[in-house]
Amino acid sequence: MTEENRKPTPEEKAKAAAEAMAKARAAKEAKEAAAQAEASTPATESAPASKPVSEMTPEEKAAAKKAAAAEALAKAKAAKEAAEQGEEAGSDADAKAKAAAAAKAKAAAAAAAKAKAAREAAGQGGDEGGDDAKAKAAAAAKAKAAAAAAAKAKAAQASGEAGGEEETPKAPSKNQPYLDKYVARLTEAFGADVLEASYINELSKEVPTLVIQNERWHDVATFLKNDEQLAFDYLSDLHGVDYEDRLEVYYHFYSYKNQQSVAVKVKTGREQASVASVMDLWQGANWNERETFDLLGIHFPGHSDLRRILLPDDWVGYPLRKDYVQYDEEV
Amino acid sequence: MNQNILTTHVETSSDTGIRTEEMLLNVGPQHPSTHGVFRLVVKIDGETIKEAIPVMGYLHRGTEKLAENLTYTQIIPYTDRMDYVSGMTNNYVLCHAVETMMGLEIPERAQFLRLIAMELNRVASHLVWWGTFLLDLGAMGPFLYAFRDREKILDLFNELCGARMTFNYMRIGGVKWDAPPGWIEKTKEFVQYMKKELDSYHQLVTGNEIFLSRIEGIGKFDEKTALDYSLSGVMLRSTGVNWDLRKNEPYCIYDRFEFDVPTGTGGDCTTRYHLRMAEVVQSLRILEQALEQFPSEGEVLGKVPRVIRPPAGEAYVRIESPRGEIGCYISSTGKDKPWRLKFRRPSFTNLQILPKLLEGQSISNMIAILGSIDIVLGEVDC
Amino acid sequence: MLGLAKGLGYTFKKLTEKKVTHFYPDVPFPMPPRFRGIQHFSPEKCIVCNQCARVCPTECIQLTGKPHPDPEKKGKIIDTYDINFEICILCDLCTEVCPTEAIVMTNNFELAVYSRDELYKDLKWLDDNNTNVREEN
Amino acid sequence: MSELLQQAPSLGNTLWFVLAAVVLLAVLLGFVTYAIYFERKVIGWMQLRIGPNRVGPLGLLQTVADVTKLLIKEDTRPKNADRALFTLAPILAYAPAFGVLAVMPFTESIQFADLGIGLLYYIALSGITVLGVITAGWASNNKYSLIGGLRSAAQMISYEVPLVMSVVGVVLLTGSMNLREIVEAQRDMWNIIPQFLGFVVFIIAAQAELNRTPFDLPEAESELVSGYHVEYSGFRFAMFMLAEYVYMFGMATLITVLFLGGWLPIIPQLDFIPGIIWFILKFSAYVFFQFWLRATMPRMRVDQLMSFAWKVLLPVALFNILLTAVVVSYQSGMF
Repeated sequence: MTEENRKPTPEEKAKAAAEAMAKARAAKEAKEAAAQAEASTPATESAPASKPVSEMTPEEKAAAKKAAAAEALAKAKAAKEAAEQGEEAGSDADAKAKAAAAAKAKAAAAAAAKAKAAREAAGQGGDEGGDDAKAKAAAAAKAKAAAAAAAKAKAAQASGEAGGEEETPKAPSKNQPYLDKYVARLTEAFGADVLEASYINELSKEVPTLVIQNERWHDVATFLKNDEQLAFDYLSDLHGVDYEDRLEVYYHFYSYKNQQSVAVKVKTGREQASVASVMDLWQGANWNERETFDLLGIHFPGHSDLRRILLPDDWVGYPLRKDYVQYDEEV
Repeated sequence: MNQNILTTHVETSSDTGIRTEEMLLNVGPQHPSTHGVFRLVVKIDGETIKEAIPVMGYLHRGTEKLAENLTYTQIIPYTDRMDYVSGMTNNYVLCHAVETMMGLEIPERAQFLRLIAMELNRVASHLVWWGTFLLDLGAMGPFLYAFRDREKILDLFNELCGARMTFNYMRIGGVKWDAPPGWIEKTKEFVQYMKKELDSYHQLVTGNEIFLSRIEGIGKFDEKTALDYSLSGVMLRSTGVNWDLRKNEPYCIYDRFEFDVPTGTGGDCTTRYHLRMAEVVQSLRILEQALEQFPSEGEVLGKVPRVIRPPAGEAYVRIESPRGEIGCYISSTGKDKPWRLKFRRPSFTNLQILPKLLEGQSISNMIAILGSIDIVLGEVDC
Repeated sequence: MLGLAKGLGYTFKKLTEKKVTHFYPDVPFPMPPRFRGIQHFSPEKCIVCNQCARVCPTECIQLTGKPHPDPEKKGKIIDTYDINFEICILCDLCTEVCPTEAIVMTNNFELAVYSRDELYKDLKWLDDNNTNVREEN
Repeated sequence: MSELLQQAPSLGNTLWFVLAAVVLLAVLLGFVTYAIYFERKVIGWMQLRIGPNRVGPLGLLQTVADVTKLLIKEDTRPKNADRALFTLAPILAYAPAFGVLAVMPFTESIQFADLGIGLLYYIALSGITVLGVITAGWASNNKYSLIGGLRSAAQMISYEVPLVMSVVGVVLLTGSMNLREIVEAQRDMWNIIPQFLGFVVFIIAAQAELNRTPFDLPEAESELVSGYHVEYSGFRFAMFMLAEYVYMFGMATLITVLFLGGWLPIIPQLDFIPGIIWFILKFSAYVFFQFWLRATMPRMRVDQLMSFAWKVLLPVALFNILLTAVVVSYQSGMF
């Protein structure tokens, strides 16, 4: 499940590359079909249930626009990565396998990745592919089952899928009920589409993780703090991450009342990156937001004093962005 | 930097016709009591602070950016330099994050060594705080007594890992060195020595009326404010929140030892002073037990892959450093280098409340309040 | 007033207590065996595997190898080996990865010089720095 | 020596005056040099250090080296400082500190001027020092200096009141303001016993007058970096330093004379030891006490300092006067 967070980057990039190369038409079609199918499904909650669809969620919001943007964004990179990326992407028929392969290809060194990708992409019947396929099949089945159902099924699916990665389905996490509760509360208050995804982050001490729609983040944050059952009164951490195709702000909240924590992620585009400030809710967000603005260039509308904090005011660029080029190499 | 956002107010009293003017005072970055290169622009009316704006970043080294091009093992020496007064906890939080992601088993002996090192470091850190806090308040002696005893801890570290402050002691999956022969005994002796010394510290300072009257009721805030400002560690506990990650979210092997979490309710500098002193006692208590139960043999480095590659994904862990809650966020792509590494630094977060606390205080209180927050600029600026 | 008197009593007692000052430059400072000081490098042990240069967090090690002069033998021998002590943080990682213990730590730590250029130490200097070599590595 | 003052001025006795002043200055400089040395040594020992030990045997020449360094240093002056006042301030601070020593009786014979109102003269003159401090603080055109100067003004003026009030008891007991007579009146009992309350008030107020721990607010290095003399360097800084220690010399002398029986031995049987030794012993005890305080005490806060002066010290001093007056009246048979 954790791969989900990482996936869109290479996936979309790969997609763009594929388009540029005009090799992965099949993949793209599959994806668009999926997106359409999803869009037409009334219960969008099913979206995050299966991996590829969950990737589509942001796209679903503005499928065409985003795809175009991603394409444009990736074009420059596509040029240099076209050869390998396109090759792998093109060889994929299944959208999901393509995503997985591309992610892994991206992650590993070029040669190793190529081999791996080839093996995985080609050998669906191979050992790894077999497991993958199994997990995927299970996921897909569950996704279908959950299409009409609400958050619970989806969450179970999420953990089931996480378990799938470890090759054996695992018992639900001890934090699963909490996640269910959060999702239920949020869905109740804001409707289903406010959550872009929700899952248990197995790597991070099984912390329930929610991905919240950017536009409604401030309302959700207010709710997270003030709702009796959630009552997240403490902001432990706030920072941004650059995933090349998007920026994410990561929040780690803790509720001293309920002794429970939650991780929240809000995504934003790289151009005019902006996430609503939560400084009015948690004063502790003040400097963290300034730091995020300083190093990643994410704007926080609503922040009372948003200016650079660690770097000098006349600094050029945002150093923690992956495409940051030092203004003055000599220094 | 942005001094123009503070404007001073000139006014002529209607009664006396005397013209009064507010004044901007630039405290730092080179000031004896800012504990490093920290700067405060304060607007003062006489000696009363109307507004304070902290300016930092003079020690910013871009650790998080550097880390993106370093392997996990290579990052460890950099963490020593963040909170240089308490390097062991920084070492640990990074290793802990990576180990959590990889699901590594840490050998028993390594766990003990880590815990002992961290607790010794906590004592050392609180000693530095005690000394510098009193130095800020004008007493020179305690600083030297504290440093004499801290020196003993640093010598122990020097024997353990070959460095006094930049330890680079912990590794993913364990620690670099086993305890040298006789080290455990020496540490036991130190713990007994420190217990006695602590009493004499109280004799020297804790009863001093001048000292007590200076910090009484200064820098006061309540529980709600503390949570709102994301305060942690002693800053949080001084308002009555009984919260210590060692107890509440046990990591390492803290759940095996008996210790109390000192909690106060005053929320002022006095409470924080007493809490830190009490924490030293608790640390010594943990150390005593840990040294007693120290396993006689065993590996100190677990089975780890030759190249550390946490699975793709992200993790955020937090532990209790002497200054509060230190967190480490790793976003990994499955490579041997982190995609994004972020430290949640307690000094940085705790410092946020400073402008609020300073309002209406005098310059002398400013020093006391800043001292009681216990910041390390290497960590604030990261 | 009692507190003040207690404090005065404490400092007065300290007046005659044993002093802790170490006469450092006159009396050398003994470092424990594990101390991480300036590295000693023995060229004959080096197999030019480049691991130390790669693991160095600050990239302060630069080395080049040359083919073995004896054509019978395979592999390389070390040609130049420089450590820039302006940026070396003595973190011990180079000695940790070295498979042949060609680079080891010593207990020497006095590096003060009058010019930054002198902080670039070359193979010969590092080879000659062979006192107080650390046993455990 | 005071009979010189009665003579008609001539070349001879003018030379005598100058020579005596130079000798006193030399003694003072020697005192300052070694007061600083011992201050550092004593505080060092108390803090488990060994203090200065590099320059000369046992570090005895440390202060000499420090002063030499100060004298050959560049004399800097802030660009926008008030030139005239900036130059004047160290002199203003130093001259009265030196001037008060004229009336100090060190022994029965060593005294420069035997003024009938010696005590009043001392107090009047020492009040001028604060002018130098304020001037320095203002003329430096530095905010820290200014705050230091203002703190100093408030502190010194406030503490002057209890200081004066506390010695009134002594004057009442003796019936004279002549310092020599005050000492002679202590033959039977040192003033510290009947005037203990006055002594305590005096010691505290003197500490504040001297700007020393725990009342070193005007130069609090951890708050105001160095207070009023932050912009001074080289020779001018040395003047302030000198003034501070000479003033300490003066205060130590005064306290010895007023409360500790001057050159009188501790019991009459020890009369064979020369008076000057007794004087030096008592004097040193007080100076040591100052170092001791400095090694132990934290600094007070401005508001506490002021309220302490007006709400505690002044009432206590007034009560002391009342008490002494009652006792003196009783003894003289008024009741």
